[in-house]
Amino acid sequence: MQLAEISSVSLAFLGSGGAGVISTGELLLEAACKNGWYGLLTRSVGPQIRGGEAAAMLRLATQPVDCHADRFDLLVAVDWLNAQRFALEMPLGPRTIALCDPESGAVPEFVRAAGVRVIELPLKAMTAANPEWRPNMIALGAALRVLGLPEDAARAAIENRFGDKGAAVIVASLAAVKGGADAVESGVLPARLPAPAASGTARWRISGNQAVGLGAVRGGVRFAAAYPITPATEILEWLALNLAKVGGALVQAEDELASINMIIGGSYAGAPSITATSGPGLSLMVEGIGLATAAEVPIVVVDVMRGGPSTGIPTKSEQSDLNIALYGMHGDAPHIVVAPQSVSDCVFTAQWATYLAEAMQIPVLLLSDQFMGQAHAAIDRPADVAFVGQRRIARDIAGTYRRYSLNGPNVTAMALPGTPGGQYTADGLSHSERGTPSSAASDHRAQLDKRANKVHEFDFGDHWATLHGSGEIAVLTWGSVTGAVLEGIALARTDGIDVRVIAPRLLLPAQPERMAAALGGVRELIVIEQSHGAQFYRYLRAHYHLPRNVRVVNSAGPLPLRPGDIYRELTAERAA
Amino acid sequence: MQLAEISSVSLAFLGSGGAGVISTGELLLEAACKNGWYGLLTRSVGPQIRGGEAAAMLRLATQPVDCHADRFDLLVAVDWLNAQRFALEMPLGPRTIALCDPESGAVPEFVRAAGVRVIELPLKAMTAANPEWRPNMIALGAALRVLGLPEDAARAAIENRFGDKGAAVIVASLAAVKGGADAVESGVLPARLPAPAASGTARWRISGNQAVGLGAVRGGVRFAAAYPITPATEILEWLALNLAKVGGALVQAEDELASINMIIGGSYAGAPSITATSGPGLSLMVEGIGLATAAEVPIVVVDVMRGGPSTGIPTKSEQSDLNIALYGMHGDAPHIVVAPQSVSDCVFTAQWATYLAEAMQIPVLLLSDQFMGQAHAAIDRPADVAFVGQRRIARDIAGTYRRYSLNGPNVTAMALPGTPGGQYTADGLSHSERGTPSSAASDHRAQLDKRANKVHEFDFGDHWATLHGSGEIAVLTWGSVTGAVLEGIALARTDGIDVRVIAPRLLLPAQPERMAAALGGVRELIVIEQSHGAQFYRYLRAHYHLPRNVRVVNSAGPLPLRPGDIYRELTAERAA
Amino acid sequence: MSAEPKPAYKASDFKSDIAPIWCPGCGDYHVLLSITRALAQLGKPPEQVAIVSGIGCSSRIPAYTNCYGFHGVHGRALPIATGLKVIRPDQTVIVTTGDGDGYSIGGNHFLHACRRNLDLTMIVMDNHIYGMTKGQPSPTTEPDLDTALTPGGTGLRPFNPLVIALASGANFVARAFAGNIGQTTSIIVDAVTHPGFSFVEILSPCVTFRPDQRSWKTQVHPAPVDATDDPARAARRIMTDDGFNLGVLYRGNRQPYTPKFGGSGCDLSELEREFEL
Amino acid sequence: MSAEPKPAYKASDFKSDIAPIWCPGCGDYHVLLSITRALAQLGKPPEQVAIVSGIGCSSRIPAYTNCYGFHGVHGRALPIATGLKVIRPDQTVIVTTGDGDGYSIGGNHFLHACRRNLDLTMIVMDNHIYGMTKGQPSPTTEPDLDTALTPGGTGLRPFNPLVIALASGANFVARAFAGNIGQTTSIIVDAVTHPGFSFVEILSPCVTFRPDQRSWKTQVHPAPVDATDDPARAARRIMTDDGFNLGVLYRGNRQPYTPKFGGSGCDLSELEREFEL
Ligand SMILES: Cc1ncc(C[n+]2csc(CCOP(=O)(O)OP(=O)(O)O)c2C)c(N)n1
Ligand SMILES: Cc1ncc(C[n+]2csc(CCOP(=O)(O)OP(=O)(O)O)c2C)c(N)n1
Ligand code: SF4
Ligand code: SF4
Ligand SMILES: [Mg+2]
Ligand SMILES: [Mg+2]
Repeated sequence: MQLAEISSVSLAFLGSGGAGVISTGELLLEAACKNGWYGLLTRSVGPQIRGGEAAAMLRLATQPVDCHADRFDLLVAVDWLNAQRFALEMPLGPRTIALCDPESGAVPEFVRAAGVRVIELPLKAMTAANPEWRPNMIALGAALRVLGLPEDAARAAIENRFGDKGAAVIVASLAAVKGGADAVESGVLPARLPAPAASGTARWRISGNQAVGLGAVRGGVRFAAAYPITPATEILEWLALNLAKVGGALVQAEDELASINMIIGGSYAGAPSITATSGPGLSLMVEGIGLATAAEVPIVVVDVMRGGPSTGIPTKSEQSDLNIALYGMHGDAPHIVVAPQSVSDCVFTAQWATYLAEAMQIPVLLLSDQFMGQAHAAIDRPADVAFVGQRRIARDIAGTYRRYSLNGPNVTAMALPGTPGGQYTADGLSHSERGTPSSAASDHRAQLDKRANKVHEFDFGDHWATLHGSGEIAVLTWGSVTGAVLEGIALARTDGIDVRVIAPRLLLPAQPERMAAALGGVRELIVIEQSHGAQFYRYLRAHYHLPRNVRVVNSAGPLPLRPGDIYRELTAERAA
Repeated sequence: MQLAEISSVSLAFLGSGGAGVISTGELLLEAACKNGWYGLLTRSVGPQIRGGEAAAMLRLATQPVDCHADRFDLLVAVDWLNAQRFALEMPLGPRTIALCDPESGAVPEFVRAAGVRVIELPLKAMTAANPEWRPNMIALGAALRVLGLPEDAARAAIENRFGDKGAAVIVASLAAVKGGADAVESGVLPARLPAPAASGTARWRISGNQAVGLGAVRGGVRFAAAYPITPATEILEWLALNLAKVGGALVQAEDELASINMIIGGSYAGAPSITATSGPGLSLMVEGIGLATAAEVPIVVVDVMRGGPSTGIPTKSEQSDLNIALYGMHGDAPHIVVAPQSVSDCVFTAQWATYLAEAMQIPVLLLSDQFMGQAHAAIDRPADVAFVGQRRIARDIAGTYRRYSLNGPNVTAMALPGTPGGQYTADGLSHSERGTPSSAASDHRAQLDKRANKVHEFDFGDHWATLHGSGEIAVLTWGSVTGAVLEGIALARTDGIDVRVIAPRLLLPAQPERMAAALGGVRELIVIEQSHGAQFYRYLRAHYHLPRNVRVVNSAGPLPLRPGDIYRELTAERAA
Repeated sequence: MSAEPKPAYKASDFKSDIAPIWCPGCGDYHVLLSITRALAQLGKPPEQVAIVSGIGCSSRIPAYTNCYGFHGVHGRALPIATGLKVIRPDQTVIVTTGDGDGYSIGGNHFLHACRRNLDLTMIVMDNHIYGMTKGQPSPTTEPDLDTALTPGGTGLRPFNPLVIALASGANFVARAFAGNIGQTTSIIVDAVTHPGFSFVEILSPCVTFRPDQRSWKTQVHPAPVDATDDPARAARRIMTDDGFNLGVLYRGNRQPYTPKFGGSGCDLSELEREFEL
Repeated sequence: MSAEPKPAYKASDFKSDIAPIWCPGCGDYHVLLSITRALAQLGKPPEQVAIVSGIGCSSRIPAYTNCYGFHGVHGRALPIATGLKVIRPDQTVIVTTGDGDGYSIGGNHFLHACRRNLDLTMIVMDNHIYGMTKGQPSPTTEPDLDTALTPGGTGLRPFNPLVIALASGANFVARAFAGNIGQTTSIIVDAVTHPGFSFVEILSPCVTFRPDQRSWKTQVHPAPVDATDDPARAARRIMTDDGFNLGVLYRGNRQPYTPKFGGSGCDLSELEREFEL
């Protein structure tokens, strides 16, 4: 089994805190990307805030990649301090090459056990000889050479990054890169990246969290309220800087109870509004989300999922907030749940989420996760799409204004403060058409119907899911796991196994007719997700008719699923 | 169709605020009950805090009753002010008798439209003649006579209630009751309550909310933290008074975030602990519940459900917090969800909930609702059961203490503060056996397994559900709707339709094997619940294999389901 | 069009057609009247005023006015008002809340709204009780009040919201009594006019659960000294007064917070530059 | 058994074997040392002490001690400590938190814990920043600190936790500096010993996100006057000091709150009486 279809190489830089391996990874991604390749970079660090061990894990490819590969081809260790803790995150094999300096400590057990071929890179000696060379720059040069990239590929990236540190730093860095390249032989790596094909679109380097911010602004968001939390903070930080540029604003809140209610206020006042958080913060927001449902105030709430329950593992990915996103509100509280499937898809899905919120005057939850949120990817510029929030606004109001009118479309025109004659009180109590509190069964049921129907009537179109292939075996998956699944079935196809993939981007409301069509002719279903409790599987059972023959692969975080895991599930299925 | 099986009469007292109709209802319930009958009393009031219209709705019977009947037999109006707003809550028919004073306003439309037989009760004239008679006492007397109860039946109840107001009040009240009785004829009512059969057990008058408090204390609860909310406050108020009597304590918290965390602290310190709230408060508690799951701290959280979403209808019942109770926590957070089925069952279920929490060191959510929580019922004293919280405690600790040990039973011994050698830090972060924060996949997955397995291994026994009958048609229902369902199928049986009822008291963890056995041979399934979003039905689909032929009767609040509604569904089913 | 000297609005222009559900005699009727009178005096049309509340008897106010309103969830009126005001600085935004909604569950937002100092007015109808849920103690309840939830009393010292407001940075602090409609109206006008976060505590009796508060009308009296602009002095005065001093007690001169808006804004494509390689 | 004059415990008896994950040079190392030294001086065995925290770098403290501990969720340390102390008044209960955990998300519990005045000690490691989430402003951050979340600064006046503590009813208020281990230790001993709710604000530099705080060690100085028992005076002093006065600033004499327990309690059947007819 070979990764031939993807033509990618995978490598990791390892080192202790301060060794600068993360920047090395970023520089390499930028370099490869500027030279026409695509790629993905994720980071792993120890529990320390600063100064602990760190790893930059990269995959470079001739086409976009949304997940890591099954094995690393190259490991470059600036030192081995506490590297053992990355053992599970870093699958290695006999075809892996490790570049390291024997003077920087013994090769850790997991590297040796994998049968990795160790090649010496005399970092200590080189920096002793050239005190202005930094070991991570030497490592970068060595990696470029081993991968077969010209060391000059990194020049622009280095100039860009160290521009404000002065010419001397740039010169020293370039020299170190050259030194590193010259210290190793090319051709040691069995895998090799073919020259990139030219792409018609501009190439971007972006993280999933930045992509969510950009998509939201494209969709019309102009107000955000923020309470920081790992791994969602970068969305808020991106919005803080960029909303101001487009005439919007971000306010830091005292807690998540405040942030959710601030965006309800901002949206009531007329601005498409967003907040971003992770599981613990979402827990504190569910009361506010229910209020937005009842008062029909559009908002977008992003949850970048991390390991749970409770504080869990803040820096690692999991898909275990599905339940709370789908069902976490008290009472019958219709809302929308969407989930992007890759860094690139974060742009589209966040834009679409904003559009949906505004179109239906409803809260939309967007479920991203730590894996794609904090990954940096080199991608094609995401296409411009027409989804821009267009709220039904009441303008020239004559007669009694009925905010929650039952005469006409279920999405009713909203008066914005300042509009004469449109004064009404938005309310979380059961209410009449005018918004006046009412405990009458008739009002209660009519407004429950209105809120449910506006969602069920809406045509969500083809974006509801990614559909791929047409085999009798289907995989149902969602979110960032989709990337690995698509690669896994590509591998299986080389074995002649034809597998269909259905990955809903729209989780709520369920789309039973579309799903039935997508599942037509499926004999065996494999549900693949990253939660301990098989939350996605239970959700599918609750809302869809599934084939009789279902297998569930529910693997808790924090380790990501890889294409080979999927491939093994598919071939095991066949063998069984 | 007759309510022959139940032998009950239903009546309502109506009046404006201050008219005292609620006390009239309470006195009548007490009187009937002291004389050997069973009964149920619910109240309905306008939105005003004080001074609005009010109704006391009673059903008196020769056996325990858990729901209202389909029609009222008797309506006693002290006045008709705004009575129209009770129209939907008060089904009337041509066999209904209304006692009222033509001088107190016109008979409202809904009463006239139902063809009710109106009988005059000259309240104004009588109070004019006897200024010390209160109209509601006259009404009580009239009701006693019409129902065929001796007016002396109320003597003890009146003496009990007005004891501290002095002898004159008692004398006047008894005179007014006598006057009221004499003002109407007995025998006007087509239905009549047979004399009660003697019961072996003591008779209690208790509300569902009081019953939850009592059950919890029986189960061992000794600490509560409280933030008031309708319709749960009475649980907290009962506990405030009574915990102190049994060596426990209640603390009023500043909000629900505090109350949930206070009981986590109290339970960590060793006291079985509880809080009670309703939907909006539960929304604020989900983060804390997740912490209790992760840190394995036993707690009981009662949610007395009201109309939702958001602030909804605080004073009316609904079963729409099922979703948040089952799925409202972020991450994979195993916990227990139980639901009592009647006022009497509240005692058992709250006691069992405490036992389960302590046995598994886990949060237990108890879902009651406004209907049974605020209903007053005359019942047999609930049986003593052996379920008393017994936590596994670490006592003589030698060597390293492992709070979350993976060697041995999944429920691990908990050290209480003060125990030498047992010091550990409880943590909501993913952790090792000792409780030390860890982001290692192995620790994360091992502890997720531990927490899931301790629940799945537990034997919940026969209390998991109420099972009744054996027909090929089955009704699946839950909570306070169960009472109406059981009566509805009793009605259907008189038509020769044999229907099975399965009402799970344990909602989480699901019990697939027990459910499969309970559903054996079922050809048609009717799911009956009080939520707009069919939350129970979706839950059943997610967790159980249901027969192909399923019909869902999901009726949102605030109107309760009545036996006749169920009967009609069953007979419609047959006709179809 | 023509500049008229006489007021353009009457109090009734700010009253909605919805009948309040309050108990007869509740202090909140007077507060509603004072608010509508103050708004008439302020002279902005009703659609340029937004009133935001949480949950409680006092929080029912928005729908009884003819302004834009938001009756949010319990304790969260201030964050909603914050979002509203940030997006629509042209609106007059008033928060109407109670001692439970504003000081107990909403205490954190109270602290931080004072500190944030947006140009908002917060009016608290303080009746030292949770009225809506039928009589549980609030943070301002006396320690010995016997209630079903706290038999024999809480044993806790009531807290002093005016001092908290000052300590947290409110820019205007006043105390009023619901029954003094004239004074309350003018304090509200003053509070709304004063820049930054204005805090008005109104003693508003709950006749149903605190019938003893009927005596408040004999206990209140005007503050013996004028407002100061020294928060330390104001705090000291309030900490040592009898709790019934009425009037404006502090009038600060901190600049109100105005969030940084980017004006009309650049083209979206400019945001994309950072991603391009 | 035999009454020994010399201390029964060393600071190391209160230290666990878990290595802190703090950055080298973080002020919290010193706070941990001061706490363990203070506990040794207080002389109760480790199992009779419970340390409760929320989430943040500072909130990591419990597991680094050898006491009972609870590392709860963000902002909720005080309620957990409240439940614990109510049930186990025999335990010494200390809350260790940060300026984000204690004053931002946890602000409401801070207010109400001061007011409730249980016999607890709250230690806040204030570094004017959210350390754990990598450098966002907290309520005590200076208005002009440029951060990614607040480019150009928040524009908000930092709030004064000591004044809030006083205004809300804390019974003991002190300020310490992490680097002064001796003084900090004795303040903690004093705080734990003083009845009721004791509040200790410790300036604890975040070397990573606030390297400028390295200068704190030259700025701090002993408070020029002794502690007062007059909260109004203490508030005024603190409102006008430079923020670097160290020492015990207020020592109140309110009775600590003790919840009403029913002693060993009656038979359960007594509770049933009210239901019997
Ligand atoms: C989250 C939540 N918790 C509790 C409640 C119940 N509740 C409604 S109003 C109220 C207290 C209101 O007190 P206050 O603000 O003083 O208003 P008042 O009725 O006295 O004017 C409470 C506890 C709620 N609606 N939501
Ligand atoms: C509900 C919730 N919101 C946000 C977070 C993220 N978070 C963790 S620690 C922290 C701030 C901690 O600041 P502080 O208390 O000052 O601690 P420091 O790290 O500075 O010592 C935040 C926002 C969280 N864990 N939970
Ligand atoms: S309960 Fe009290 S606060 Fe509420 S309306 Fe009645 S008098 Fe007013
Ligand atoms: S980030 Fe700051 S507060 Fe956190 S450990 Fe490092 S220095 Fe200490
Ligand atoms: Mg109040
Ligand atoms: Mg901090």
